[in-house]
Amino acid sequence: MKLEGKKRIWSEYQKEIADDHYYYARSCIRQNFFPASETIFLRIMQQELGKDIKDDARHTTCTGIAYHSDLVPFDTTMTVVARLFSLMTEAGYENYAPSCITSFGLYSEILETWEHHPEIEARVREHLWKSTRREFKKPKNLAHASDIVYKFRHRIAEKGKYRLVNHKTGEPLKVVEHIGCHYSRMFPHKGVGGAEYPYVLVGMIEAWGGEVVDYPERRHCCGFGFRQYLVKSNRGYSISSSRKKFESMEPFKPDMIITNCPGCPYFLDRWQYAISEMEGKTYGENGNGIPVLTYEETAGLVMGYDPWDLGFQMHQVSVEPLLDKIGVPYDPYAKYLGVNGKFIGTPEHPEVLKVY
Amino acid sequence: MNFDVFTLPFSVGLVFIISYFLAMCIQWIRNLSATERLLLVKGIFSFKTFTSIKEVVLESLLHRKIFRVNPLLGYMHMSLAFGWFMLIIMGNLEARAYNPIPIHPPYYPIFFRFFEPDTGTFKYSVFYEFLMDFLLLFILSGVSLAYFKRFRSMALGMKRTSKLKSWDKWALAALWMIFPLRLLAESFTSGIYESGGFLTGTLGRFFAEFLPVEYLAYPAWWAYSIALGTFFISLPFSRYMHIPTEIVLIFFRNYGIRSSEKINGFADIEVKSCSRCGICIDVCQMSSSLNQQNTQSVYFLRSVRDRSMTKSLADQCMECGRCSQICPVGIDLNTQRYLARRRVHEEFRSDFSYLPDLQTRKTDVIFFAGCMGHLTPSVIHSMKKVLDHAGIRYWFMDEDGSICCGRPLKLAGKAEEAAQLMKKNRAAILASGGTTFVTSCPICLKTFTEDYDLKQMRLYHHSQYLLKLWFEGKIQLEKQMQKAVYHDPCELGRGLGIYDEPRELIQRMMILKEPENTGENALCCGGSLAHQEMSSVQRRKIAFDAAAKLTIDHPDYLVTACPSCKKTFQQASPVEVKDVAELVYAAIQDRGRKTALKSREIAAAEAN
Amino acid sequence: MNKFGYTISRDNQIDYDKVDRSMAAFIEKNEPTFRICIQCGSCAASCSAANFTRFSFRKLCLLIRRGLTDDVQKEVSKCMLCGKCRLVCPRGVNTRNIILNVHQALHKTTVYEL
Amino acid sequence: MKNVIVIGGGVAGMESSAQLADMGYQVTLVEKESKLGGHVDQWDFLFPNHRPAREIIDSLKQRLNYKVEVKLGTEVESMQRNNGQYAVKLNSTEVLHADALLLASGFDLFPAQKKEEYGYGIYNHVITAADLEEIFRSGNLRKVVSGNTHRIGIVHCVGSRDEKVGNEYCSKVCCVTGVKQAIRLREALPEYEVFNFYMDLRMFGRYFEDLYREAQEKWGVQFVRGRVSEASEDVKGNVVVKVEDTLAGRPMKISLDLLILLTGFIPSKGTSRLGDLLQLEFGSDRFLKPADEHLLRNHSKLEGVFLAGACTGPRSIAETITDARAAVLEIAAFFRDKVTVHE
Repeated sequence: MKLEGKKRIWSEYQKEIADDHYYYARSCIRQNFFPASETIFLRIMQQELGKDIKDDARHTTCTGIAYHSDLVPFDTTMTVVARLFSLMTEAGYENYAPSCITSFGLYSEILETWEHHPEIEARVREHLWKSTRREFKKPKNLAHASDIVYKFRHRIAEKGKYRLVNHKTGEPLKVVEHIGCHYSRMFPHKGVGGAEYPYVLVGMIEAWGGEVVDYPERRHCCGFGFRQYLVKSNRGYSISSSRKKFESMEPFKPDMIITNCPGCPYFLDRWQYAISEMEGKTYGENGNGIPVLTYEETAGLVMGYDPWDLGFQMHQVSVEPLLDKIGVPYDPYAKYLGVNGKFIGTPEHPEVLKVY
Repeated sequence: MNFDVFTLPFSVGLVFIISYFLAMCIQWIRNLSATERLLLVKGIFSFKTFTSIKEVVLESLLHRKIFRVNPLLGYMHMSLAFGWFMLIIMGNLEARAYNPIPIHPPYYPIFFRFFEPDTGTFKYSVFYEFLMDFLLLFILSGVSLAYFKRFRSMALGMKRTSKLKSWDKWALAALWMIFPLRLLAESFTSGIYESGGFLTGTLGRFFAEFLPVEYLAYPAWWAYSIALGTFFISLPFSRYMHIPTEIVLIFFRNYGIRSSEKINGFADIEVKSCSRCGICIDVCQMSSSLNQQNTQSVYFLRSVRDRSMTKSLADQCMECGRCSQICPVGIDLNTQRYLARRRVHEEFRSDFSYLPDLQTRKTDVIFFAGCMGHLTPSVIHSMKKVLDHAGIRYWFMDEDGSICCGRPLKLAGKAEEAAQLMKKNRAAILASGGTTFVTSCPICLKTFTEDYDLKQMRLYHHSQYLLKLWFEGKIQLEKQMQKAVYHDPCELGRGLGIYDEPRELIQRMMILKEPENTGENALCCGGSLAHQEMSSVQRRKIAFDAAAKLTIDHPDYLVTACPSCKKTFQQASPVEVKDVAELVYAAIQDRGRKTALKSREIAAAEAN
Repeated sequence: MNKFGYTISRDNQIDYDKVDRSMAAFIEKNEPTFRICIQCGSCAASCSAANFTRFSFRKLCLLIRRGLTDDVQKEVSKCMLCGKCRLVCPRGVNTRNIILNVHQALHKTTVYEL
Repeated sequence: MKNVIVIGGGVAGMESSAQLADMGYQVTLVEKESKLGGHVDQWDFLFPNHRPAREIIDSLKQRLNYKVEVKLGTEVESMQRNNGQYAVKLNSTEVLHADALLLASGFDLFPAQKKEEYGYGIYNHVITAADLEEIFRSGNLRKVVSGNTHRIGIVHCVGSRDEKVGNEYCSKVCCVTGVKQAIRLREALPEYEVFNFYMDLRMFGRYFEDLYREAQEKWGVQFVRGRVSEASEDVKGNVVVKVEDTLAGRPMKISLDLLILLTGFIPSKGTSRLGDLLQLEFGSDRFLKPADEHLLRNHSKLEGVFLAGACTGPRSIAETITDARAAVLEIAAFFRDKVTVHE
């Protein structure tokens, strides 16, 4: 692998990311799957970096999941998105920062469509006006939340307590990065580093001391694929895709996986359990899985936040081995205590996959 | 009683070979099926035994067939076989005449001169002395030819002679030594006693002049005995086993026993009957055109005997039948190949469960083009037109593609697999209620005739059927002044014995010329379905050579009656290649045109 | 295993690093014309068996090349050995001998006692 | 005496210069590089007969001797037409005058890194066909293969017939180059399997089909119909390639010691620049457009400006030489007709 070659490509795919004053659009599913991620992002942005970021309770889905499942027509989607933009405009913001990759892709797609077809934009404005009497300005800057973390990755590293390094050996951790398909596949220039060698997560891993694993199935989909998972009879495709990735990364012995998409960490995390149950196979060391983290969780980890505040207890693949490697202390007995200190119950133990 | 220790090698050898041969005979008979054994029992007490004896004399002793191929070579074989045989008979008579006791030990007549060196005393002794010397000379002339052949085989008309293996070398050396040693032993003894005939006596006196013959005679007798013993003992392991085996072969064959789809005792007799004379090498086109000399029947049978058969050896044969045709022993070589292929392709499994039951149609006449026929559409077209012209109502059975007749699979040794295909075709044929089956493909016809059990139907090659139509007056043919040479397809000619009908047909349309290799000796076009390993280049070479020979007199057409031959020759022939059916169709068209012209003329004349 | 109401589907991808190439090597050795197939499909177009079933000699060659021995075994049994393909092949591939060798390769016997 | 400036010192420029000089014209050959020979000077052996490329260049150079004024390391800055003559200003500030210009500015190889998914410049064992020629010349082939997989892949149509990189045309000579290189690889590395991943094999020239057959028959080169979709590197550093075997109808994954990209032709920077300077027309493929695709293949739309070689599209060496000679004839005819007109 020649890093210079990648650097050359990265230099070709740079995007503008606003410095401050973001209008934050949360993801529909992330709050359930990895509940602490968005909270951590806001905490880091507001408390650690002192940025102005608006977390607006009024906003809705962008319809992305329904759109990609062919359930909602594009016109409807554009009108819903137009309302979200109008909320941003009303709140006095110009920099739109979605938490979800599919939303980010959809916003990019819509903005691109409007740029090439102003008549469609006009029609959508009309639809929005007719249905809600709202008007909007298009965002001046559209950056995915991971773009923003990428932008401030060095400051996080400076402020942080830990690095992605094995504290016993001093070796950098081997980190697999997985980018959501909708991040840059459709519009390579809208993602940091482009579509083939996306840099957004690589930049974080490098800044935080880890070593990136470039494995053959890096480009392959995590397996969500919307209809592949949502229709139960298709789930075989979904899990097979994830399995293909695991099989491909396994020889590299990765310590963790970092993702920037709502669906990817979920499928990469949960399918490890399903595969272990169905085939008796695990991909980490000694019967463990490979911990799958969102970039916010990783940032929180670097910052030294309490692991249970980062929501690791909600992961299927136990994160404890990773915490041990980095040297992050944790209280095993506090794992299943809620915010109020009350016991929230422990999940059933899988048959094959080791959990702690 | 006369005995000397030097006779032991001979005696041991003789006992060994007789026991071995008897054991073999028992084994062969045990490996026959019950029906075949019944044939054997019935045959022994029939006229067939006499026929067999006659054939043994003609073939095993006189080597008539080799004589036909090559007189000098025939003489060589005859002098050895017949001469030796006579030497044994006459030797016995001589011994009996001299010493009329009921039973002699077997070595006594053989070494008669040793035991009775001074024999000028009994009745006819001069006659016997002369006769025995004459026979010895006769044999020695053959042996010298054999020496000569080994070193200069071309002189005997054989371009190639079979290569030897080590047991063969032992046996050959022994055989070559036997008669010169007998000559020496008898001559030395005659030299001591001043006896002997015109050969041994003269030679004996000549040797006595300058050699200590009294010391040399005894060792010479030893050597003679050892040569005989060695020959007998190496016999079963060498090609010379063919000598006794061929006799059994002749009897069994005359009793109606044949090698068949399963290996039986007879197949083994055939294998061991091969004398490795090598005549099959020269007639093989893979030898003459491709200079390939390790696959011919002689080598093939040797591998069967040595149990070292390989796929390659079994599969490298066009099964044109030219070697069977010329084999002096009359071994059914194509069946031998088939048996070998059966074995080497034993693991080959087909699954034809996908085949549907064929659609059938009520008809009297069925026309079947065959797979190859479909690659020569002009033949099909001609047949359709001619049949229509003759007013024949027929069902073109494989108009929309066929199930293969099964012959190619069978040629690969896969009779059971082929049977699956045959079953499908047969059902459709029988369901049609037809009585006449016409095919353009000799390969198909061969298998329809032999394997399909269509006794209720008359099977025709299209050349036969077209001739029948002509005889019935349903088609008219006119003779043109063009020259045609006819190539006999292997499967049609040697395979099915159909030689005359295509010729009769052609003669009614053109001037038919016969090439040098014709009829039973016809060449193969090279397009054989039986050869599984030949490359296209090799095929083309055979086709070019064959076509060149066929067209040496520059005919206008090279006519054949097989789609595979036609297709193969098309790439190689300097003159246009036609199927008989195409000629017939052209003739009909031509006649039609002339008739139309004539009627137009008449009409014009009438109008005027 | 179907534990959750779905199964992990096997990859349709040919993993060339894992397939068994021995049959291709065996056939190349015994029938060198196997190498020169240009996948034109004349054989399949003229095939007698293909009138009745999905059989393609062209594809068979490819399956051998790609080491998909199980598929080869399934397919090869359909051939009737009629030899039309041999006559139409523009490259002179000895089709029938390839079929015979496939059977040989499947069983790996080389010297026979009769 | 008539004056011709030939721009570009590759095969087309050298051949036409020599021919023009033989015909008695005064010829100046301008080449931006410090030596003559163009791309061909980089190649090792040529298709279809494995002849050393050196021979071609040496022979062409020999014919230039003393008859043509060669200006190396020289670029054209501007061209002006005055009174039927072209004033050509060079970067050396020298100004030349010519009665006719012959553009023989050729092609560049498609920059392989633009096909990001093949990882040229990123993966250690992904090289271009041009790199391979250099490796052949240096004799270091064994050093660039790891021996892990004993397999080498050659990808056809890199930067050709590919809308995604904006080149929809066929570069014509890559197919046979791929076959030639496959044979050379098998010769040099007999224990390696060589795979050609192609979309169509276009063996258009004489003996090319023979070469293709030789590659299959003698060298056992494998041809897989399918465009490589992506390359990556596995844990051992092998190149892992994904391709659909379109004839089997199955995707395929294969790891290789070395992946060779047959990069296509694009108009050279010089060709584009000269075209712009003279305001010539370009075809949809961005190569220079001749005045007539059939009858005036060496004429530009400007009087006195002629075209030869790969500046009007991908060409083999033999075709380039033929084209250069054709251009010379056109120039001669142009001078002859001009004389007649003036009289």
